[in-house]
This record gives sequence, structure tokens and C-alpha cells, in this order.
Amino acid sequence: MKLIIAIIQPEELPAIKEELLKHQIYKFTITNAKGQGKEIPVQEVYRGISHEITLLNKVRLEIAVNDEYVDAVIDAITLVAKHEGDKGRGKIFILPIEECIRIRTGEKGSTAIG
Amino acid sequence: MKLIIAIIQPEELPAIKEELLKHQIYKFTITNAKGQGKEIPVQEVYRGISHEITLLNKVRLEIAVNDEYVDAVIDAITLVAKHEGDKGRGKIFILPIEECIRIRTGEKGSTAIG
Amino acid sequence: MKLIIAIIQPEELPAIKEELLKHQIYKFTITNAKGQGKEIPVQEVYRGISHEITLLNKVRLEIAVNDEYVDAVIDAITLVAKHEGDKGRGKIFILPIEECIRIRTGEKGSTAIG
Amino acid sequence: MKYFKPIYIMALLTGGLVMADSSEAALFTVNNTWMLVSTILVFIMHLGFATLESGLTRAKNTVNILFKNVSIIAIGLLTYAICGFNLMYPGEFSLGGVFGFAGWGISVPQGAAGLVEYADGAYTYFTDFIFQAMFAATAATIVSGAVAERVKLGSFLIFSTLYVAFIYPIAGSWKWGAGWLDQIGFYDFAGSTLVHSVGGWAALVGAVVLGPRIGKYGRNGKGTIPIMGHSMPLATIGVFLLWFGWYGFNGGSVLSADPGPVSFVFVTTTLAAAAGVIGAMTLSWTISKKPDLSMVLNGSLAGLVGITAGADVISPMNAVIVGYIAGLLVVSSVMFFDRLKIDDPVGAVSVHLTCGIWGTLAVGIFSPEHQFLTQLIGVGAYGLFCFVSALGLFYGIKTAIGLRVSEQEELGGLDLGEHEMEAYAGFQIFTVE
Amino acid sequence: MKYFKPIYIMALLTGGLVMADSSEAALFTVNNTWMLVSTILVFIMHLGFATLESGLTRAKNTVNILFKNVSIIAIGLLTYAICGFNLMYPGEFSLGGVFGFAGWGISVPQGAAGLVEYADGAYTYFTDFIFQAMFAATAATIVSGAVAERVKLGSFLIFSTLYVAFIYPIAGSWKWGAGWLDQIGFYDFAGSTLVHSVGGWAALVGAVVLGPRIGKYGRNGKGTIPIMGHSMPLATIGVFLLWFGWYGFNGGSVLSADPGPVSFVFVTTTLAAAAGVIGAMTLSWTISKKPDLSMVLNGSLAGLVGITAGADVISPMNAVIVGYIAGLLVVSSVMFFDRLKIDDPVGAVSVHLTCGIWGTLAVGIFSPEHQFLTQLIGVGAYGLFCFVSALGLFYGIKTAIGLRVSEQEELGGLDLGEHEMEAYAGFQIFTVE
Amino acid sequence: MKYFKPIYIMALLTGGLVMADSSEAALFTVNNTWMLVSTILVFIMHLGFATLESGLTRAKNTVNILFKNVSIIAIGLLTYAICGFNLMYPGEFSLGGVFGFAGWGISVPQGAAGLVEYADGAYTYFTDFIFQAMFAATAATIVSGAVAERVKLGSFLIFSTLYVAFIYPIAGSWKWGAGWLDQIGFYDFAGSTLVHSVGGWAALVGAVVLGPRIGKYGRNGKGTIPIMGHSMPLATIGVFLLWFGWYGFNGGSVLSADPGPVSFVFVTTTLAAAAGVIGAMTLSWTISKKPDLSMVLNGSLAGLVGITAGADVISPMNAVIVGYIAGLLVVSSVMFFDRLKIDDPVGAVSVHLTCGIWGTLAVGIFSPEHQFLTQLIGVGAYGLFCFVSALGLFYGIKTAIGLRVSEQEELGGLDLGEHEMEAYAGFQIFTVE
Ligand SMILES: Nc1ncnc2c1ncn2[C@@H]1O[C@H](COP(=O)(O)OP(=O)(O)O)[C@@H](O)[C@H]1O
Ligand SMILES: Nc1ncnc2c1ncn2[C@@H]1O[C@H](COP(=O)(O)OP(=O)(O)O)[C@@H](O)[C@H]1O
Ligand SMILES: Nc1ncnc2c1ncn2[C@@H]1O[C@H](COP(=O)(O)OP(=O)(O)O)[C@@H](O)[C@H]1O
Repeated sequence: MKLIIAIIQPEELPAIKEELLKHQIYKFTITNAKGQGKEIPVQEVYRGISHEITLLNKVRLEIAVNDEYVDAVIDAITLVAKHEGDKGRGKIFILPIEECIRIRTGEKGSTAIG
Repeated sequence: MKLIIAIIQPEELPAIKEELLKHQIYKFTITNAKGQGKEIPVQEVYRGISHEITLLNKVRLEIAVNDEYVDAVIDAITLVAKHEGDKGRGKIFILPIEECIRIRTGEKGSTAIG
Repeated sequence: MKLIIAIIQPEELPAIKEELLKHQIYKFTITNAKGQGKEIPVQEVYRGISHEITLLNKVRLEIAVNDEYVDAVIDAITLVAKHEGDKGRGKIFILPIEECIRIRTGEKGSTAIG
Repeated sequence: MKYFKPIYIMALLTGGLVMADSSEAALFTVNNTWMLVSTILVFIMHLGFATLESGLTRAKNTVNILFKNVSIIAIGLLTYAICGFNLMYPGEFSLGGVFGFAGWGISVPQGAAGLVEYADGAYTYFTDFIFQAMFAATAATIVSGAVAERVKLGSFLIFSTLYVAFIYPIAGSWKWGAGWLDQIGFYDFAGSTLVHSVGGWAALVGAVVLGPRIGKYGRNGKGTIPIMGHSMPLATIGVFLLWFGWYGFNGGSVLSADPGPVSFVFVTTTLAAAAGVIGAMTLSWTISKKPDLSMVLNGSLAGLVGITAGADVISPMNAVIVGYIAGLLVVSSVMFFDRLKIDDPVGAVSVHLTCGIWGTLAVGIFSPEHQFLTQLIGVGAYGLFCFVSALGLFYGIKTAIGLRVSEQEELGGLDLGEHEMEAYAGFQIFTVE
Repeated sequence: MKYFKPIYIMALLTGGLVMADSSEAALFTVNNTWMLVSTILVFIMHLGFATLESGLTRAKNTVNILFKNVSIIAIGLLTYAICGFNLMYPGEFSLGGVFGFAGWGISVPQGAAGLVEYADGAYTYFTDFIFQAMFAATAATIVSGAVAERVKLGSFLIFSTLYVAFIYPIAGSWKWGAGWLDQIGFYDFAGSTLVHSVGGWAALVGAVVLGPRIGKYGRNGKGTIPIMGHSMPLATIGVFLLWFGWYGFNGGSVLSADPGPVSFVFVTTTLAAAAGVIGAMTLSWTISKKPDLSMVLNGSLAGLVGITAGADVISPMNAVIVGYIAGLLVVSSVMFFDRLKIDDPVGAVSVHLTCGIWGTLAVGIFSPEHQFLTQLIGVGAYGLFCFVSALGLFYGIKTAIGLRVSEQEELGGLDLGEHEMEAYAGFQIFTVE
Repeated sequence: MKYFKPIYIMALLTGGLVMADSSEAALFTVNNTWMLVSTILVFIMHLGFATLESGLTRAKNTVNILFKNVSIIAIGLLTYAICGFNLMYPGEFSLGGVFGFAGWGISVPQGAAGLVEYADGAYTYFTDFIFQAMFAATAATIVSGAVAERVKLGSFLIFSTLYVAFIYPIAGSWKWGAGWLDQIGFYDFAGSTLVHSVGGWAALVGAVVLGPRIGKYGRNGKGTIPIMGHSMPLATIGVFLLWFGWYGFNGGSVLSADPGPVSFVFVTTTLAAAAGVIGAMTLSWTISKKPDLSMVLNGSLAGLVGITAGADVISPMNAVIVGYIAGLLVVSSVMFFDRLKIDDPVGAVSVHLTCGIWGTLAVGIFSPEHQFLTQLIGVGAYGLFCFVSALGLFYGIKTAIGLRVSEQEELGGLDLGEHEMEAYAGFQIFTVE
């Protein structure tokens, strides 16, 4: 089992959700995040002072899947979010999960994940 | 050392906190999350349009513990949050931690975790 | 590759950012978190009732790095955030990353991380 | 020269405006204009209540509170037109100073009778109606704060409709309608008792019947836990708007623009409000060691409610004392009701009932023309009538359709439960604790 | 005795104030004072619009909406001083009741001519100008809500400037300026058509020309998806302030403080607003099964817009009917335009155009002195003129510099795109869905 | 006919109201009523300040700012009753036009003397007091914005109390109390200098003595970093309410309802505010390339402060120029003070001091009856007096109990530090950067 953590652009979430659904993946958790990377910084102006904001709004997507689904998730995300030449589209990290428990039933392991 | 990530219902946090305390576990970190799972979607109505919201409010609980505490945490959470028959009670994921550092002292390893 | 998760005090982020930059580390993701630990609880007063708040504001910093950078990150964070004697300065957890993908290019592995 | 829009009905209405001389017309016009300005000021108090109440409660119940406040004013105005006005000012009582009814609907006296003669050249029939109508909805709005975050929307709307359509005007007729309390010399200038306590009693009954919000008085008996309001700016906006509107509430209750009394009332009202702030500040700062904004906000309202009964008969200096004591009282009262485990999220009972009683009694203390005992009788009579009525209504509704939302709905918030809507779409709000 | 600040120009201005007797002076003064109070009330409606519109849209576009609202009032006031006032009240028409222009700038009639004689002792030239100027900006503000969240700032400001400087006053002159519609007996007391529909038509054209916001009518034809406003408290503040200001809008349109008509207008206005709330509540609760705050808020505005044309000629009882129907209409209209996939984020078209038309026609139904047909002609004439003008302006601007922001800017929000600023710095706001 | 509530003291008060004829009574009544309406309008400016200041600062300091604003008005009103009024309008000066004191407390002149004769039939003693009292607190409130987010609550309250109780009224007596500056012909209609600059000087001194907020002028000299306000809607509400209240501030300063001057003042005030918006918009848009809402908001206030000194003596056309220049000035001034590393979170110094000086001098430029040099002397005299007084007070308090909160408290926010409370409980707010 793997935990896939993807840092994506907020506006791409709806499309990614749709893409994931095509692979029968519809369970996930998101949090609101801010990220700093190589993206072009946003300019902000306030009271005559202009300022570069490098911490930009991101969505942090967490999907726990059984191993055979990992590629599908990666494909779905990259398909939507890939824009040639545009920096700052985000990253995906794959982490190992040792155990997964469905809270409702106490059920464990690979069947509990979905 | 393990990192226990639990996605729970927001209103269950106070009870879970109390249960964890019984096992002497009182250090944790939470973030505000939204999750999509198999739970009954919430209906929203706005200006004559009714709409199903599938991304529901969740709390993401992170608890780093030494291996011997893992079961206690799982038990505490499932005890409180388990409701027979009700979908969408959340998941627990157990991930391996390779190292843990107490920032204040620089102390490392299993004693730093608590 | 490792995922470094650090729970820090919000006000220390700017200094930590500067310190990390000295080691050429400038890509990271943060989320707003609340943590409970051994820190002195904050007192709150509202309508004649005084109350202890134990869930305090924290920032959750996530930095994915190649193995050789791990120590630099730990050093940068502890350098800034270390205050002798003051409880509740936070923790750092190191988790293994199995794979990393740059969404924009689909590039994988250790070069994708930076 | 600019062109004037013809106003047909105007001719009809002003047809009656034949006065001894035009200077009487001028005085009539300015009196009437001031009453209308006061009407607008009382109107905006409803926004004050809406923002104060939503600011002092949680974000998950905001839509519900706003909805209640918008509905109540509409219901209050319409029912007052249907029967309230004629219950409150029946002209003649059919039941010896206790109950009278002048008929359904608003009936315009024809010609001069409805205009200049109606109130000795102070204002027209329409002005009288609309000024009084704005007051009516206030009583129900006061209740809304005390029962917030747990009452069923439908049940509350039914309660409000009945309370504002019948209880408030009947009670009001005893004094302002020239009923029995007026006859024995009871005095309540602008409504410390007739408006604020009448609302406050129902608020108290509502809070008791409903019981406290989940978590307020501790899980496992862990003591009282504060449930913070979600927006102090909203609460502050509310208090300033209420204070602002109070100049119409009290100033308009002079029932003319007579310079002496109106300006006098402005001074007493202002100083009492200011003293209420200081009173609440000193006591809450002393007790809690920290200056509590929510208490100071309540303090100014306390001062205002306190001076309302005697704004025209209490000297400026004494108004400061009345306001200061009201400020102390509201803080003590909030803590007292918390000790009794009566959960009143916005302090409505403490502000409107406690200080309403205080203000009414203060007239007996600080005004030589009035008697403490008569004031006490009035307070008691209103207390009894309102308490019993509110209890009857709340229990009736509870039995018939239930009063309180389910535990799950309360935890998730009434906005989703009752309205399937969020007050702050997009904002991240932590719903734990 | 206190010292008075000398006011030099006062002598100059009041030099003309030689009246038959001082009682005329008193009546003049109270009339003028009421008109000025009404001016202030109309002014605060602009804050009402600003808060309503920003409350009903998303947090990422808030700075943009506030900026537009602050700019529009400034532009509206200045252009009205430059040419609007003299286009709207030309005195004589150069083009048979359709177009007239009394010259650039505001020109103060000297002495008594600009004061007491100016309007038969009802108000001064300056009062006339400032009261009318406050109305002018309203029309443009109405548009702002309908085109929100996707229109380019610069393009919108150009449109507003032209619309408020030329179209609104020319259209207004047909009736209030004593033009052709006035001559055939068309009636519009305070502007259901002249202000609200004039704004509403441009709002409709703007919404159509711009097209819907991304995501409103479903990706892949998934049906209509609600885009929730980000702050119901802000929206509620807006509605209460609009209602509050409406007492000046309608009450001031009596153009004097005459007690009969002004108090009559207060009653009809209030009851229509209250009935609008109930109308919208009943219909939306029935249809959606849940009580929708945003609809109820629109309902009160619907009632207000509906009664505006006939507030002085429709009886209180009929005002309730007019308001109630307006409340039903606004809910139906919002759903109707959604079905047509015309995206109006705040319901400006439904409130101001639909109910503006209804209110104008209602005069023909409920007032015996007015004819339905004449009212219909007026509605049609304004519709044609405004529709064509707005279409011309919007297309002209679209061709010249474009109307709509880029898709990326729309997704990221106009606050960052147009202003490089955030409305709620520090707050966590989810920008997904 | 409805029943009237008896108002006992009224008889007492109006006992003196024996006038030549009733038309004088009518004029007296309308004048007095307008002054009272103006009083209410000035009152609501305090909500304007509260919302503007909290909107332009960070969420973590909101409770603190609101608390200060609620306290200041209470303190201001009470100290004005205790000594301010009698310091400002001493009647006779004991120290040649510089200092006079008419005794403690407010003393009601008996009968007609306190009513009709008090101000030649323009308003009563009570009206005079309450109108002036509302002005008093303004000066202290201005300071509150400039020292926000770092000043200790207690220290600020002590400063405000002393400043508003003594410095403001003594300074005011020089002109409005008929003191030496009045005698040499200095002119300040409604207080560009007497209110706004007096507050502005203390704001400047406070900002300098306290030093900038942590992080404002860059860690490691990284240049100026904007610290964004947390709520643009709140700031916008504040500006509209201030503009709204300004009609009472300027309109009421006519000290009667005289139609000519009051309507004239409405026109100049309105046009200057609108021009201020355009002025700030053009300059800030040019400099920053993006339209900055916070600057435009300040622009309207700049126009208002600018016209305040000469609202009755500057023609409408020139009022546009005065307002426009004020709009340019406020933007330049904000940037200028940032260059000097004087940190003024809300731009209080730029709005109230810079534009207050400009407005006062503008009287010397645009009004033929007044001399530039006299105006300059006035500006200088007030500057010196206020600067020195404020410096003395701030240093005294700094020495005695300290002025600034600890670094840790500043980082964590004054809401937790000074009040142990949050302004937005439940909301997720990022406290980094
Ligand atoms: N090593 C990393 N650790 C944590 N977050 C990262 C890392 N690299 C990128 N991110 C996240 O991804 C976002 C985009 O990253 P960036 O490297 O600029 O994209 P790209 O690779 O397309 O240039 C960042 O804002 C940050 O939130
Ligand atoms: N595979 C997963 N990856 C990430 N989050 C998940 C996953 N499965 C469930 N969740 C989280 O848990 C919540 C409840 O999950 P769900 O599967 O509906 O519960 P149940 O198993 O009780 O039916 C979801 O809203 C989501 O936040
Ligand atoms: N075992 C843990 N699991 C998750 N979060 C933790 C853990 N220990 C500490 N934290 C986080 O770190 C913060 C500070 O921890 P604490 O243990 O009080 O610090 P210290 O070790 O300096 O006393 C807590 O508020 C919490 O957010």
C-alpha cells in the first residue's frame, strides 16, 4: 500500500478528480497548503509598496492506494496538470504505508483502503 | 517509530483526545482537511439550485509514536469513531518513521518522539 | 529520498526559510496546523470564563529532499527554532519516499525532487 | 427650475392639512419628520441585532441567525399591521385596562383626522403606526440571541410570530395604551420593561426550556467552557448600530421634536451608554484579569437598556450612575446565569432583562415624580405575564413539533442542517472545540 | 453662551432668504432638511450595494467588487455634476421631449432664485442637485453585480462612466425631466423604471455579452452548479443598509417633508419590503425544501423595488400584495435566468429589472389614476432605449479593449489578477470548487 | 386617537420655550433637530474608524483595535462631560485667548436660557454639548490607527484619556472657543486642523516614538514589506460610514439647518470626497501599475479631511480641486512616511495630518475672505502645541509603564497577548508573513 501525496494547483483539482474517477479512484483527502518552488512569484501591491509573494496557494492531495493503482494515480494527475514549459506545476511523492485501518469496521489491510 | 495518520470526523476529536489521554498519548498535530469517500454526500441549496457536496469536512490527525503504542492509538480512535453501519467514518494509515528529532534539544530517536 | 515533516512555531518560519536558503533548499510546502504537546497552554478569557487552550497554532513544514540534504535541513531548523528551556518548540520526522514525480514533465526520481 | 413629480395621493392626504396658520404646519412637519427619522433609526437596530448575535455565535450557525433576524422583522411588521397596533393602542379597553382591541388591519382616519388632528399636530396616523411597528419586532429579536445555535428554525418562527403578534402588544397596552399600569402611575419612557424585559423574559424561558448547547457546561462535568463567538468585528458593528439606532428609540419616544426633551434624552442616553462601557470594563477586567471585548460591548447595551425607562426624567449625572451600574450588572448577570447553567450565547437575558428591570426600578430611585413601589409592581406584572406566556408557548410548540435540533445537526451546525448552506463558503473553519 | 463659528458664504447664500414671514422659512427649512437627510440615506445605499455584491460572490473577487463600488460612486457624482444633472433636468427640450441639455457644470442661480424660489420653497438648488446626484450612481452599481467575477476592471469603469453620464440622465429626462413620457401620463414615483430597470437592462445585457462564469453551468454539461457567495453576513448587512437607505430613496422622492405623503410612503415601502421577504421565503422554501437566506434577502429588495414606482399611490394593503408578488417573482426570475444560462451572480437582473417592471405595471393595476397601457409604453420605451444603448456600449468596448478577463485570471481571482491584492490576507481560503 | 406617554421633565424643559410667535419655535425646532441628527451621524463615524482600522491591520490584532475604539468613545464622552466642554468653550479666557475653564461638569442653564436663548434659537445647551462631545473622541481615535498592532492597551488608554480630556479642548478653544486664533482671523469650518490635525500630530508622534512593527522595514534591510490588512470589506465599510457621518460632521458644523449653507456644504463635501477617490486612483494606479483599493479608500477620506476646513467657503468647482489634490497628497504621503520608516498601519497621519494641513491652507488659497498667512500661523501653532504635548505624554507614559508590547506578544498578536481572546474563533488564519 502506498500513500501518494501530490501538491497541485488549486484550480486543477476538479479535472483531476474526474480523471481519477475514470480509474475508479474516488477516495482521497485534501488540505489547503502553500508552497514555494520555482514558479514565477506573484506580485502583490499594497499601499504603494510592491512585493513578491513566493509562497503560493496549493492543494495537497493525499490518496492511499494499493500498489497496483499507483501508476493510474500518477497518470491521472500528470495528464491534467502537465503544462509544457510552465514552472511550478507541483510534485508527487510516493510513501510506503505499513498498515491501513477502516475506522468504521476495524478492518485492516488492502481491503480497508478503498 | 510510526507516523499514524487518521482522517476523522471533526466532532469526534474531543472524545478521541480523551481516549488517547488514557493511554498517556497527548502529543499530536491536526490539520483541517476535506475528504471524499463513500459517505452520504451533503446536500446544499443556494439560490434555487440544489447541489451535492462530496468533499466533506474532516480532521487529519497525525500522531508519531514508538512502535509499542501503535495499537493503543488505533484502539482509541476506532473505539470512539466506530459507528456500525454509518459510512464515511474515516481511515487510519500507519507509515514508518526513520528518524525523529526534538527541535528544542536536537535529541533524536525514540525518546524524542514523546 | 526523504520526506521531512517539521512541526514549527508559526513565527519562526521566515527565519527558517532564510536558513534553508543558505543550503540551497527553497522548495517546500506548508500547511496550517494545530498541535498539542508539552508547551505551556494559552489562557483564553471570554465572557467571564477563563479557559486553557492546549491546541496551539503551528506550521507544518514538508520538505522532500535527497538523502544527502537531510542533515542540512535538520540543522537549519534546529538552529533557528532551538530555544533552551522553552517547551513546545516542535518536532521533525523523517519518512522514506519511494518515488518522486515532477508533475510538469513526468520526470521521476532524485532529479525530480528539486 | 426643476420639474416636480406629481404625487396624486398627496393632494388627498394633505387636503386635510388646513391649519390655523402655516407656522403650526411647520412645527407639525418637523415633529413628524423627526418621528420618521427615528423610525429609520429603530429599523437599523435590527441589523445591529443580526450582526451582534451572529458575531457572538459560531460560524456554523451564522446563516441560521441571519435568516431568523431577517424573517422576524418581516413577520413583526406584518403582524403589527394585522393586529398588533390595534391590540397595543386599543383606544378603549374591553377588559378593564388589561385587554382591548380596535379591530383588524390599519385603518386610515380620513382627512385631517389622520393627519394633523390625529396627535395634536405631532405626527400622522401613518407615522404613529410605522414608528410603533419598528419597536414591535425588537422583542422577538431579543429572544433569538438566547436560543441561538440549537433551536429549530420553524419552531422559533412560530414562537416569534405569536409572541410579537399577541403578547408584546397586549403587554404594551397596559402602559403605552393607557391601560391599568399607566393608570396607577407606572413609568417606562421608551421601553426598558415594555420592550426589553418583555423580550428578555421570553429569552430566559427559551434558554431554560431548550437547555444549554452541547459542550458548554463541560463533558464529564469539566466546568464551564467558553464557546467563542466567531467574529468580533461583526459583534462590534452590531453594538455600534444598536447604540446608533437607540437615538431614535429613545429620542423618538419623546413623540415630537421638542428641542428641550429630545436633546436632554440624547445626553442621558449617551452618557449612560458610555458609563455602561466603563462599568463593564472595570468589573470584567478586575475579575478576569484581562479586558474582555465581548463584555464591554454588552456593557454599552446594558447602559442603554438601563436608561431607556427614565431617559427623560433622570438627570445627566444620574444617567452616568444608572449606566455604570448597568455595566456592572450585565457582567455579574452573565456569570450568574452561567453558574446556573442557563446558556445564553449572546447575553440577551443579562442585557435586556437584568438591565431592563434595573432601568425600570432606577426611575423609582432617581426621579422624584415616580415611586419605587409602583415601578416594582410594573416589573412584577410584566414578569409574570411574559414568563407564563412564553412558558406556555414554548412548551406548546415543544410538545407539538419539538424545539431543539438533533444532536448531530447541532454538532454539524444549523447552517447545514436547517439551510443546507454555508455562511462563509471557501473559508477554512475548524469545527473542532 | 457658546461662540458661533462665522460662516461667511452663509450670509451670501441666505441673503436671498427674504420670505413673506418666518413661518414659510421654517417650512422651507424642514423640507430642505428632510431632502438632505434623504440624500445621506441614498448615499449609504452604495455601501449596501458594495457589501451585498461582495457577500454574494467569491472571496477571490472581493477587492475587485469593492473597488468598483467605490469608484462608481465617485464617477457617478462627478459626471452628474459635469453633465448628468443638466441632461436629466434640461428645463427645455431641444428635441421634443426626448433630449435636452442645460449646459455643462452646475450653475448656482444667484440669491433667492437658487434658494427659496428655486422649488417653491421646498429645497435649494444645491439640495436638488445633490439628492439627484446620489440616485445617478445607483444605476451603474446595479450593473456591477451582474457582471461580477469576470469583467475587466477598466472596461467596466468605461462602461459605467458613459452609462451614468449619458444614458441614465437622458432616459430620466423623459419622465422626471418633464419629457414625452411625463406628458402622456406615465408614472414612476421614485424610480422602479427610471433607476432600477435602467440599471437592470444594462445588467442583463452585460451578463449576456460576457457569458457565464467558468464552472457555473457545469463542466461537460453537468447542469447548473451553485457558486456560493463567500459571506452571508456581508450580504445581510448589504440588504439591511439598502432597506435603510430606501426610506430616503422613496421618502425623499416626495420632494418635501409633507407629513401625510412622507409617512404614507414609509408605510407602503416598509410593508412591501416585509411582504417581499415572506413571498420569497414561501416560494423558495417550497421549491428547494430548505429556507434559502440568499433568496429571502433578495426578496426584501424585490419588494422595495416593486413598490418604488407607486409608493405614494398604492394603498398599504395593496403594497403588501405588490411586495409579496415581487418576492415570488424574484425567486422565479433567478431560476428562470439560470435556466437560460444567463449568469447573474447576485440576482441583480431579477431584483432590479424583473421587479422594476412589475412595480411600474403595478401602478397601472392598483392606482385608479394611472393607466396600465401608459405604464406598459413607458416600460417598453425604457427597455428599448436602455437595451440598445447598453448593447452598443458593451460591444464597442469589447471590440476596442475586450470585456472579459483571461480564464487563468478568472480562476485565480480578479483580486490577484486586476489588483495584485487579497481581500482577506492571512485567512485560509479554499479556492477549489 | 393614540395615547401619549407623559414626559414630565419635558414640561420643565419647555417651560422656557416662550417665543415671540410659534414660527420661531418651528425654526428653532428644525435647527435643533438637524443638529441632533448630525450628532448621530458623527457618532457612527466611530464605527467607521473601528472597522477601517481593524480592516487595515492583521487578524491577530483585531480584538485589540475594536476594544480601543469602543473604549475611546466612552472615555471621550465622559471626559468631555467632566471638563472638556468647559475647557473648549470657556466663555471667558483666564489666560488671554489661550486658556480658560468654565468649571467642572455640565451645568444646565435654567429655563429659556438653556433652551431657546442659549444659541439665539438655533439649538439647546444639551444639543450643543452632545454635538461637540461626539467630535471630541475623534481626535483620540485617529491616533489609535497609527499606533496599532504594537502599543500596550493600558498605555494607549491613558494617553487617549489625557489627550482628549485636556489637549484637544484647550487647542480647540483657540478657535472655536473664540480664543486668540479666532481673533486674528484664522478659519477652520469643521475641523481640518482642530480635529483632524490635532489627532494627526499625536498619531505621528505615536508612530515615531513606538517605532515600526516587526518585519515592516525588512529583516536584514530587505526594503519595505507590505503588511496587508486582513479584511478589505471591513475597511470599505469603515470608509463609507465615515463619509456618511461626515455629512453630520460638516453639515452639522453650520450650527443650524439653514437651507442655503447646509446644502452648499453637502455639495462641496460630496464633490471633494469623490475627487479624492479619483485623485488617489490616478496616482496610485500610475505608480503601482495596479489599482490599489486601500489607497482609493484613503483617497475619499483625504478629500473629506481636505474640504472640512473650508466646506462653506470654497466653491463646488474648487472643492473638486481641493479633493483631487488631497487624493494625490495622501498617496504621496503614505509613500513618503514609508521612506522615512515611520510605520503608520492605516495611513492615519497621511489622511488626517497631511490632508488636514492641506485643507486648512486651501482656505487661504480658495476663499477670498481668508488669508494664507493666517491659516499658516494657525497650522503652525496647532502643530507646535500638539507635537509637544503628544511627545510629552508619550514619553511620560513610556518612562512610567512602557509603551510597546513585548516582541513575543507582537508576533503572537495583541489579541492573545492583551486580551486572551481571538477575533475570529474557528477560522484558520495563517500567522506567517
Ligand atoms: N522538494 C519539495 N518538497 C516539498 N514540496 C515541494 C518540493 N518541490 C516542490 N514542492 C511543491 O510543489 C510546488 C511546485 O514546485 P516546483 O518545483 O516549482 O514545480 P516545477 O517542478 O514544476 O518547477 C511548490 O510550490 C511546492 O509546494
Ligand atoms: N484511500 C484513501 N486515501 C485518502 N483518504 C481516504 C481514503 N479512503 C478514505 N479516505 C478519507 O476518509 C474519509 C472517509 O472515508 P470512507 O471511505 O468514506 O469511509 P468508510 O470506509 O467508513 O466508508 C474520506 O472522506 C477521506 O477523507
Ligand atoms: N509525537 C508527536 N506526534 C505528532 N506531533 C507532535 C508529536 N510531538 C510533538 N508534536 C508537535 O510538536 C508540537 C510541540 O511539541 P512538544 O512535544 O510540546 O515540544 P517539546 O518537545 O519541545 O516539548 C506539538 O504542539 C505538536 O504539534
